[in-house]
Amino acid sequence: MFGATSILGKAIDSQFFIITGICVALFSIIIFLMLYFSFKYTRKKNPNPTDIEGHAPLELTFLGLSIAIVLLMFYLGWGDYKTIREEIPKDALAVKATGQMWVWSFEYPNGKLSNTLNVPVNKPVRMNIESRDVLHSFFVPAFRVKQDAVPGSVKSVWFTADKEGTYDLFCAEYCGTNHSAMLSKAVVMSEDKFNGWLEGKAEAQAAPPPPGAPTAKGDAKKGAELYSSKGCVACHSTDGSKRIGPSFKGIYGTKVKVTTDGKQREITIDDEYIRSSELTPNADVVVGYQPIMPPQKGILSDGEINSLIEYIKSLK
Amino acid sequence: MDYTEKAHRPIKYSIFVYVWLALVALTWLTVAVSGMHMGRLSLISPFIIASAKAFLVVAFFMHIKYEAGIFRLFIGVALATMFVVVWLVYSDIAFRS
Amino acid sequence: MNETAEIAANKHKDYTGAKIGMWLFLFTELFLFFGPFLLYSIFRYRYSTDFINAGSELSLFVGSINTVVLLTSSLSVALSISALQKGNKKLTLLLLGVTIVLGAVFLVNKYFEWDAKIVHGLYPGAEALLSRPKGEILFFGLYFFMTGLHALHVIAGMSVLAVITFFVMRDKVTQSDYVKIENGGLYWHLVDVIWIYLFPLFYLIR
Amino acid sequence: MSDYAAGAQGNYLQKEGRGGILSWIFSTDHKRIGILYLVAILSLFLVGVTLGFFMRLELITRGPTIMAANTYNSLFTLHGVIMLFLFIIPVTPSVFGNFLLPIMIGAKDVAFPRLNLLSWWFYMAGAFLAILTLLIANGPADTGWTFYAPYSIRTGTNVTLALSAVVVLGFSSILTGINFVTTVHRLRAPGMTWMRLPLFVWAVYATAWIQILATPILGVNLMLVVAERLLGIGIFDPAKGGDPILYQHLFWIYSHPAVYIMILPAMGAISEIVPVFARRTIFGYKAVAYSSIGIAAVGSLVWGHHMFVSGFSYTAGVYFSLFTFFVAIPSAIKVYNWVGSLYKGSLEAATPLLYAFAFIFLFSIGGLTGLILGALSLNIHLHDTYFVVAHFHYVKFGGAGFGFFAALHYWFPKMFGRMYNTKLANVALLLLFIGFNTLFFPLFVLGFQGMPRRYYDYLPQFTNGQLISIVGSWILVAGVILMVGNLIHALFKGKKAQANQWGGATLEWQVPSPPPKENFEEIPEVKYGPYHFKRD
Repeated sequence: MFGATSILGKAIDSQFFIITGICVALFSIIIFLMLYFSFKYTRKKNPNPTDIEGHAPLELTFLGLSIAIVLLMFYLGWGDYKTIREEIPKDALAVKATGQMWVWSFEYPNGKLSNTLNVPVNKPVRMNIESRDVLHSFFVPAFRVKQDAVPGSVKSVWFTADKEGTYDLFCAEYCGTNHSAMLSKAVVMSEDKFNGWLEGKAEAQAAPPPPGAPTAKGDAKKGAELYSSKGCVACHSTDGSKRIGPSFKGIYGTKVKVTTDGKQREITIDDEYIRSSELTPNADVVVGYQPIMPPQKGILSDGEINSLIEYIKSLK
Repeated sequence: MDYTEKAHRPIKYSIFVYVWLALVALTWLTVAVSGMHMGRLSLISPFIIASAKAFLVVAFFMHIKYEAGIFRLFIGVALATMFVVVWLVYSDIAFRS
Repeated sequence: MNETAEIAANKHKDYTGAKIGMWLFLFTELFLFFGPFLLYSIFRYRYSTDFINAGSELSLFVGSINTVVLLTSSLSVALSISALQKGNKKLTLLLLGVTIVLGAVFLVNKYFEWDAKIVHGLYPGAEALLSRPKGEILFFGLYFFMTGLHALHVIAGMSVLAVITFFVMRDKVTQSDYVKIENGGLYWHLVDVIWIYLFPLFYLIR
Repeated sequence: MSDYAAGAQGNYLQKEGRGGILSWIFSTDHKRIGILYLVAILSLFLVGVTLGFFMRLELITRGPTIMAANTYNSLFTLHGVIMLFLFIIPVTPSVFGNFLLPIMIGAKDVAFPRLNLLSWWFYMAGAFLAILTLLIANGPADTGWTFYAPYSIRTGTNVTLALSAVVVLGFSSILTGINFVTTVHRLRAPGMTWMRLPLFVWAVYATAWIQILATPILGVNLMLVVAERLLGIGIFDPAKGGDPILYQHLFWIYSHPAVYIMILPAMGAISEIVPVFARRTIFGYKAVAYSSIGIAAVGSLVWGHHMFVSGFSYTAGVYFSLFTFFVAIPSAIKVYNWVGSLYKGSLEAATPLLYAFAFIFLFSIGGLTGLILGALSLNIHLHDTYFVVAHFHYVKFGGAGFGFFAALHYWFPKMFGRMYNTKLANVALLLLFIGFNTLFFPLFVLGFQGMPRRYYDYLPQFTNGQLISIVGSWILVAGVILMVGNLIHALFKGKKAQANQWGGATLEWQVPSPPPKENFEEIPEVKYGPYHFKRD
């Protein structure tokens, strides 16, 4: 768990140990002197203190040494930051990572989509990171990389994983209720295996890119794809189990109690209610749940909402 | 012991009127200049003129010309802080990829 | 004994101290506007065409009139201090009154200007504005935020000057004890200085 | 007994006028205002501790334990808001700055006593608004104390109210700063030259400048977020062309210097305590005094180190990292000089000095781990993990918090004229010290392993570290209870304290304990430096 499994990560680790080593040494000197003086010069042992107002050569020496030490540390940290930020290899495999509340999706150059990050071993990978809603942060501790996902722009970071295996992938920038569940895995595999995966059939989790022209009529199949690609899956189950939000299973047509402007009322779940729950989710909140759903206004098109309605209808 | 403000004779009315005339003239100038299209200069000139106006207000209307040096020192501290903040924020804005 | 020591020892009224306090407060006001100024400059840099297009929709005439109004009010308040120091109470009251009226004129102009924009749907959050280019949305957002914040300061300044007028009437602020009117004047001048920079920001870019 | 005799005008605690609570909450006496702050701030500190305790407790098992995810998120937001804006930023300047600064420079009060009272009222109003977010519909803000846009624009919780609370608290902070700068410039007693100012005064003076110059930028930044929420002006909202990274700039332009608002006065208190209990002058007075100004100045240039992975420019990253390393130097100078001041001293192991030692120990860890975080490449890995959480708790709690406790135990006999039980105080310190390290040290390890902060849940590999940390929180809470209990007991039942309980040489020890209403019958003339112990 401690060691880095990327090439730059190993370099960063060695700098971590150098800098931490210097810090531990400085700390030890300070604490040793503090304790040594406080045992040597107690009031009993040394009843007559000596006033020493200062010692210019000593103080200047400390000042000079401090400047030298911090400049060294700065220099150590600078080098690899430059590599990570400014020297992205041209031949790196470009993977688009999109963060949204509260799920990651990864898109490969050939259009393949996935919710886990699969990468080949020993090949540089460039992550182009963006966000659909709020700030997120792409973080794989084992590779020692992190980069915020900022809505409205694409930020890049790169790494070369050097050991096959499955590693944790986190969201490191607080993004709301389910922030701590915005987890995924980074799977490092041999190049052959990776190529096979890349050319293989789309997985159940993966969804094709949202259609350019919104269709007016809903389509349950498209709805199912949107359900996972738009992140509904993070809060709403389809098997009746309770998550952050109500499960979609068999929900259509039933009556539920909702809170509207602080008052409770009963409502039937129909097309209209689902539509308003997408656009202004906090207007009518089902009793027993928190008003935390992010509004989808401007994120989902009318056609997409219709598809989701069809999909929810289909879950009996 | 009586404590008296030092050197605070009333400032002449005429000085203020001259300053006001200068301010109005500068306002006219800046409006006039903004009509001409001078490229980069038309971006900078309104701010040079505005700073001249602000200087006049601060120096005369706000009496800084007549006050003790400590006021100028304080203003210097505030302006230096602004300068540094602008510089550092622009180290991001100007070089963002 | 130096000056500060003298004050400490005898707890006399400390005019310089009062003015130092006022100036420090003015700095905080200055930094309050400095933040949006900085944001303005950044967005101006990124969306310069949009900003120029949006700026040309504001009335340069009204802006210039308001600038002159505010400069004149600064003159009258500066004169009122000299008048009081010379012992001319009547003139002081007259000049303070003129200042407050000019402040009101400024606000009335501002009201009509805002109103004209709002009628055309150019206000933050309006559909008409949101359909425009992003730079124009930002321009009008900043325009309303900054001139609104400035208008609040004009109102605050007018209230301060009204209180001081009252003090002058009741002889609580006099020829020998005039630090309150000086500080009130300083505040009014700051409001003016901020406007001096707001004016080119919104009206003179083209 | 003392160089500057004080007459029998009665002390500031004695009944005044009709007495009662009104004679306190409308008093313009800087000492009474200091006590008002102490009561309010300590109460809120206990609230903050409770919130932190439950946050830790929630993590005792994986998955939901005692609360839902959004409750946890509100809890850490409120913990942050209370601990930072209501406790650690105001505590040392407002309590001890108010109570002691005028006495230390030989003045009868601050420059603007009524403004001083007003800033306490602003503080209370801010506290009220912050608590109010809990009680009204939609629930307390769940954004984290940093209120990062665009999440803070989108969430349905009471963010607007929480932001208003912070803005109001900003007013309080600004007015206090204005008061202190003016007071130090104008009201020093005869002979109290700049080079004879106690180091605590230097530290509070430097702090006051940061309060004046940085706070308004935070204020306007939060006002812009409010305007985004209410009017939709779009400055930070990418959908309208805005830029969320600019929010972070404006936020940290204040909030990084705010760290120095927290730590500088605590450093000032340590600089008072060390020489008094070593009975010798401080080593390198000028270096310590100027380093306060240095920290305030350079500390204003480093805010970007919160943003190394935010996606801002590479160039900015390099600048901010360099300045971050430079700001370590004045802090290091202070630590060297405190340790140097022990050399050839005559040390008395009294409670305040022990607290000061704990401060030096914990602050050194906090400061040095700050260097690790300031290194650009390491920050990429460590940013927004528990490593950062551990680092800033070592600085803010281990540093500023323990510094405040040290100051409290040092000046308690002066403020209330009574002494606490020193044995119990030392036991409380031991509990606090052990509890603190058990709570926060494991977080360094967890952070390096990759545990992100603000997580309601965690992966199995982090379980052990979390458990050790949670046990630490129990010890820490026990320490806090013992410390506060001991002081409250002393307030009513403590032994009478002497005028100069510790043998200090600064002016506050030359007046009776508690100080008289007017501080000094006659303004003293200062003839010595602040740490000149050999008078006779």
